[in-house]
Amino acid sequence: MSLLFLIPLLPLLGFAINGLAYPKLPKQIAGIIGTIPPLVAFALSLQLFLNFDGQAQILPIADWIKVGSLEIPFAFQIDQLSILMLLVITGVGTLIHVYSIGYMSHDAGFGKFFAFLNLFVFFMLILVLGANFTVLFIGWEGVGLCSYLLIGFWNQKNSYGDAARKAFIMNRIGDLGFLVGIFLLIQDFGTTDYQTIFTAIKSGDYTTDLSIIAFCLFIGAMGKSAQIPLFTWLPDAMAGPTPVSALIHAATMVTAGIYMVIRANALFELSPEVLHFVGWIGLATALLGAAIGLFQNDIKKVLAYSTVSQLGYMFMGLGASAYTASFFHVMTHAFFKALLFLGAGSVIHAMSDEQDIRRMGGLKSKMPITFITFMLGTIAIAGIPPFAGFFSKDEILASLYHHDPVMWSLAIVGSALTSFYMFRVFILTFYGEFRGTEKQAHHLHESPITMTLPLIILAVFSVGGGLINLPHFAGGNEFLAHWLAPLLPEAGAAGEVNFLSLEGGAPLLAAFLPAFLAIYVFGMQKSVPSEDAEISGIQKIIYHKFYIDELYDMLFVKPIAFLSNFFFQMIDFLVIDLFVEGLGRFVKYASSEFRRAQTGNVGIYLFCMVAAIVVILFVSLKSTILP
Amino acid sequence: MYLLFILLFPLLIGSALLIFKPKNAFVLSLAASIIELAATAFVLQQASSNPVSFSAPWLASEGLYFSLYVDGISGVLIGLCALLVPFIIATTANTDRANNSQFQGLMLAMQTALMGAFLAKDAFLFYFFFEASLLPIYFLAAIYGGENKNAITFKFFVYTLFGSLFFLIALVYVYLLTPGPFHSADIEVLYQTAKGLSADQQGYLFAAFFLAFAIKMPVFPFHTWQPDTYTVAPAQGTMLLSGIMLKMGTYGVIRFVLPMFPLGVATWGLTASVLSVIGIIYGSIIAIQQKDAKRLLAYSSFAHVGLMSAGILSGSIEGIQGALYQMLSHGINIIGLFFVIEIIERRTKSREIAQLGGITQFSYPLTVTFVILSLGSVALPLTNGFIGEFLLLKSVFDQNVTLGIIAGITIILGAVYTLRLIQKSMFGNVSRITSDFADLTFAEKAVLIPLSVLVILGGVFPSTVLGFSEPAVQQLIQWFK
Amino acid sequence: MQSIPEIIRTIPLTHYIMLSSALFCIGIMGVLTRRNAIIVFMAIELMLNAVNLLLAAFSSYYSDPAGQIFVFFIMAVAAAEVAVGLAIIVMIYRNIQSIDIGVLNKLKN
Amino acid sequence: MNSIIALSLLGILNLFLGFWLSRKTIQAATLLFLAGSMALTAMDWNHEMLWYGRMFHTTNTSISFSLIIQLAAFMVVSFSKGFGIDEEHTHPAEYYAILLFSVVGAILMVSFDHLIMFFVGLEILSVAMYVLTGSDKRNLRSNEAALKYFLMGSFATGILLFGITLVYGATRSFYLTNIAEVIATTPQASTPVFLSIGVLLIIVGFLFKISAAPFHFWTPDVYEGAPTIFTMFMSTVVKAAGFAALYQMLTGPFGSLYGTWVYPIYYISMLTLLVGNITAVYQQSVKRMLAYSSISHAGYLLITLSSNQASTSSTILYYSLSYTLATIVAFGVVMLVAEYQTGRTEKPENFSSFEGLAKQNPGLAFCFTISLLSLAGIPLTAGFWGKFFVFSDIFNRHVYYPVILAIIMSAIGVYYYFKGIIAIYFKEGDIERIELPALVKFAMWACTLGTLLLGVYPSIVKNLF
Repeated sequence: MSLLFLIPLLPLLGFAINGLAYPKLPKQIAGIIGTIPPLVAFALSLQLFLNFDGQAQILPIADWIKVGSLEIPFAFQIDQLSILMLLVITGVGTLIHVYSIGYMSHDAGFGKFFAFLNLFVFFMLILVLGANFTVLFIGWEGVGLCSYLLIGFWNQKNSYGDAARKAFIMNRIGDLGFLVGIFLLIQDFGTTDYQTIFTAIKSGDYTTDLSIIAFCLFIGAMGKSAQIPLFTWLPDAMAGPTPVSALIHAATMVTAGIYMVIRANALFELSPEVLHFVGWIGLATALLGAAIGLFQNDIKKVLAYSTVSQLGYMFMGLGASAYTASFFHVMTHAFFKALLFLGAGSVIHAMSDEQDIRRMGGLKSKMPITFITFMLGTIAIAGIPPFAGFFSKDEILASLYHHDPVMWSLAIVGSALTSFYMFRVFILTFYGEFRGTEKQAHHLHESPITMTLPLIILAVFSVGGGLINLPHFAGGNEFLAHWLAPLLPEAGAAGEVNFLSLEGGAPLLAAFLPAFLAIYVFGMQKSVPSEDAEISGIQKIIYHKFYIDELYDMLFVKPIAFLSNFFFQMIDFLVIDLFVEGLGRFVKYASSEFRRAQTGNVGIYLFCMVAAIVVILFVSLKSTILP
Repeated sequence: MYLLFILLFPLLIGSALLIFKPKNAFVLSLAASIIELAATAFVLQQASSNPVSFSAPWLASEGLYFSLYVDGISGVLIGLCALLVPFIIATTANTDRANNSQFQGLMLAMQTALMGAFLAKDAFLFYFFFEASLLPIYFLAAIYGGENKNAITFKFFVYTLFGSLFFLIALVYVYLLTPGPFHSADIEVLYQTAKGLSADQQGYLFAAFFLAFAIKMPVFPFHTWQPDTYTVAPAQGTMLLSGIMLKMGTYGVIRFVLPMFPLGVATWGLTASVLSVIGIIYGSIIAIQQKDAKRLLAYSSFAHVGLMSAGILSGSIEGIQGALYQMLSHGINIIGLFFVIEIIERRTKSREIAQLGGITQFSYPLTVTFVILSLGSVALPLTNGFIGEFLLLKSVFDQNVTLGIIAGITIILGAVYTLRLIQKSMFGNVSRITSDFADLTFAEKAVLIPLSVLVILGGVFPSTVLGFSEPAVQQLIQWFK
Repeated sequence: MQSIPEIIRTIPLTHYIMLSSALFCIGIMGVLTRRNAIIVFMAIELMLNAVNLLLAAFSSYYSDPAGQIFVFFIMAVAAAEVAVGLAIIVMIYRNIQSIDIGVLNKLKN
Repeated sequence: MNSIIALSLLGILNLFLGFWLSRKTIQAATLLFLAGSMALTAMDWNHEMLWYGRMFHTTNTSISFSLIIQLAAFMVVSFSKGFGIDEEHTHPAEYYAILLFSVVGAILMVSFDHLIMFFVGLEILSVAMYVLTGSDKRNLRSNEAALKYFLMGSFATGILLFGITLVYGATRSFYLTNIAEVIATTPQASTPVFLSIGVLLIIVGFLFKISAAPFHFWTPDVYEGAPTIFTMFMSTVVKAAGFAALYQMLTGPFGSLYGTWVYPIYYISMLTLLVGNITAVYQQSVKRMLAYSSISHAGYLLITLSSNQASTSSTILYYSLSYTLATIVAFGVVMLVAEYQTGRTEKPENFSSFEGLAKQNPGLAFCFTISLLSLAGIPLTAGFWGKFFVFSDIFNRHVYYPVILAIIMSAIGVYYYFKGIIAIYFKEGDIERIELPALVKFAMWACTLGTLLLGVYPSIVKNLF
């Protein structure tokens, strides 16, 4: 346990070294310095995992904020949930660090990149280790910062910078909700410690309406996990280097929202209407993401939207209070989505930064490893048994089936879409003949070992990840469920699934049929998506993401800009300041009037004196003279 | 006795500089300010155990005493003042102002005035320094300022003076109610006396006091002097104004308004905090579209101070503690940011955000420090800004949910304008005027790097300061709870 | 009251007050209406004489010499004033060949 | 009180010295005389007594007033250079003598206990002033000023005298003490109407002397027309004496008539503040601006007078002292700069001719700034405390409107005083170094440092009373 504090500390050190020595340090050393910390952290977490006695532990590190009755310590909490998150973060993190050594080798900002990655890992670990909502909030905002830094990593391009700012600001909107939630918690419980709060909730001594708190916290989750309406930043976030997309915008950060909800399940369980809301938001997001994903031609954009929709699934699971299922999906998704991104990265690397699948094709011969791993990833995400994705998604669907059939059926549609567009991308990228330029053609090559190795490892997990929570019918023992049980309410776990029933069959069909369709359309027919110009009708609207960005621009960005100028030029200068200046002007004017009295003529002066005397005498004597 | 030293020492050196005009003014003033810092640190170390005080008859026939003291509250502020001035002086290194003995002398004189205001235990002594501090800063701004400086600095002078005159008469009013034959203006006596006043008396007095401080801070709608003045003043003047001087306003509210007029706060406090919150949003929104970087920072400072005053007016311990901490953080962050702009202006001769860009390619250290300072000012956790804003927002939220949420929007808008500033200046394509941007000199690093470190330390170890001020604040709250 | 001479006692004090007040007001009117410096000055002298008369009256009624002593002082001082005043007027006449107070309005806002 | 005799004799002596000695030596001699008389005056400190057949009454208050007056005269004399346009045609000895005589008059005014003495003192002062105002014989402005001052002054004297007479008629005495007790003893009903008429007329006479609105019209013109050195004298000595006398009158014999005279004073004080400050904003000539500022300061003093507190005397004293110090420096700088600028610009006394003064003459600029700040009542200077005492006096009466007005007015005051500061520091101009005689330098710095000292540590004076 004593080594626990090393887990976040090491990445921080890596960040410090790489960050301070950035321009000078040679790349190889920087790469190693950057990769060691997550690796060691992973080892430590593993050791933590292996000899964990099932007892949640609080480790106070130091006092942080201490004002009056309010005490917010730096404290870490070790329990089943955080340990698993540790493993995912450090594990996937390590792989992606390794991958980045190869991927970023040509980049000038190599050292800086690793510094940022380490910083991200640090904050992510703080997020999951924190023993109270405020420490969680540190990580919460910290990962936001890192995603900002990494999205805008190639900072010469203004569009990238805009994407980065968009991400940060949208997260901030969510964070405000989260902060309000924290304030409410403090108001009610006088603290933000998990244990105090949850025990209080369980024992039922609270005064305020918990659902408001839960709702505020969920707003934070919306921002962080890119749910409607705060999801538009995630696709833009693909501006960052691909490893970043894999680590931050697929595997870890975006799942923070789910982590938080699971962490606070005691709270959410007691506010069912919020849970309901969560479920529907998740569903809407899942469908929207999947729909948009159908027609995207940028390989990373497709993956981004699929991430959005997968996150939607996780929230749906939470909505059905199938916490285990959601968390299961978090983990498997971490594997296969990271895999897919890294594969895409490897493709992009080979295509010398070409991302449009219409320019690709026939890569399977040129880069076999990437091809195979990517295929496995695709199958996994499509939910085809017995791959990881199948089990996790199936659990969510199963729980939905019992929770709310309407949701369930819509979710099935979503998963059908998913499987379609994933295979579309897969086929268009690796089959058919090459559609790129000559230059790209003879530049094509398989990626170096540093990149392929992580692909292979992740591929293994994507295939076998299902074992973590293998259901009984598949001969498993639902390890995850048992592991997490102490933290979770006794939820009606999905019973035995009968593959011949609707409940069991529909998901399978939804996985297989679209896949075949995609293979037919793009594989056999060799049809290629049309150029942007030719896109039209409903497809065009979807292709342009339902014009949601434009909508937000019109609703928020433009009005605020206008307001800003209006306040500045109108209110400040024409109203307030004019009044202030006006006073001065008035005095000047009065003065120029007053001075006229000074005519320089003695006669008038004397007259004024006499008049004044008369007035004085009259006023002060009228009482005595006049009766 | 130490207090007398830390009060008068800068003035001593400053006037020496003004009179004898030595060649190496920079070294002298920097040394002086550092000695001052050391002495202050010593005093604070003493004050951490129990308040240090000094008193001598000043105008005994009127019951006015030259009495100074350092408790948890004033300690934070003299600490701030003593800490920032060396940095501010250091920012003049290698410029034509470095050995300009007049400039340096005025800055040191300013430090004495500020120290005095924070140290004063006698209300009139406070007023005395409160006003006196206007003179050096006025001359700094009006001699070394930018275009149209006369009108702007003059407006600033008259405006603030006008406000503080109301403070003066209100003060005289309370002072004359203190037990005679020799009245007293000792803060505690004033607390006692003011408690006895009727609600509407307190209302008027609250208005008069708050007006003065509101203009100083400034609070909406008394702010129109501020952006102009910040923009036109020389960088160091702006740092003094925004880093330390506006804290006299917030300090005044904590020290006088809250404990003296609880009933007044009860009646008018909400109105005042609404104004402050309006200021937060108003300032942030204006900052979003600013073209001049300095003016943008001016408005951001306006927004931040609005949150402070709202938090203070909530009267809760979190509010006051948060305000104290935020004064410290804001001082550090804002002078750092102003210095960054100053550096850019020195090299490119321009503050037009639109004309800048790509600076990070020429100066990595500048970018890093700038980003850290900005993060501090957008209150990212583990930076000093977060502690203050967290406590302040909480206090406002506890006082009034709606206000709290509206005030909370600042964390969004703050990110909007700050990130815009970073993006347009540091990142993006290199522009014509940034194409030959020179990296930071040693002196510039020597200012920016320590400040950035302070930003982080402040975010990680707030308890040192909070613990220092806690007892005094508790005591203060006893006066009006 | 014995010491007050018969002749004075026949006229009540109020008459003296009335008279001198009238004189005084005439003086004021003169000051206000005339533009010639000399005349204005004479009017002022008239005011002083009104004062003198009143003082004399009071002092004789109260049989208190102080009033009459005051009269002498006033006369003496008035003489001094006349000297200075005439000097000033002459000086001005030398410079602008006029003593019309209306002409003198170089000094004004 | 022996100082009046001493000064009179010395003045005459001065006239004779004029035949043999040069101006500088006479100036030195005059300073010496004044110093001596100040010593004589100071000797009576804490010996409250009556002089010369109970006609004078020296108290610490009166003594300190006469000290202030002589101090002012001392400074004025040390500022004095040539009189009028050219040295050789003017006879400095006479002017110095007249100055001494007028000082005697002023001292009479502050320590009289008998109305005749008061009248005599007032007239000595006034007649001397008429002469000095017109002393620049060939200058039309000076002539005009002299005539205006003379006509209006003697008119005011007439009114004052009438008032005195009426009071005499009502109380049968010229002794303040007797008047006081007569008024105090006789019941309101049986006091003749013309008593209060008399009182009011006397007050009007005073208000003229201290140039309170609407009796202030002479002030700007006379101040502007008169040679600056004498303007300096007028604005300090005459004002101080006037206020001292007025205070003595109102609180001594007429103390029990408070109800009669307080309202006129109260309203007139506000009117004076208004007129003085507002009109000053417009002025282009520094000298004229200072004239209006002296009017507005009269307003502040009247406020404290109307409050009639125990502390009023010390307030008036402190205020007069701070005002005197500041005004002397201000007019002194105006004099020097105007002298330098005559011939260079057509309006040597305007703000425009002060532009860029600080470049070559930092010392001069500094003193000027301090004096203006003190007049504006900014902390660190004596003026601030003056205002502070005024406010606390009036507050003690629980009267607030004049204070509000005074506050606003002093903010306006800052506006016009800073016009000067802005001109000398922040405007471009080409004024070379102005060489100052040692005495002038001494007087200027003495006043400036005095102002600062009083500003930082007011109790050294305030605690005297």
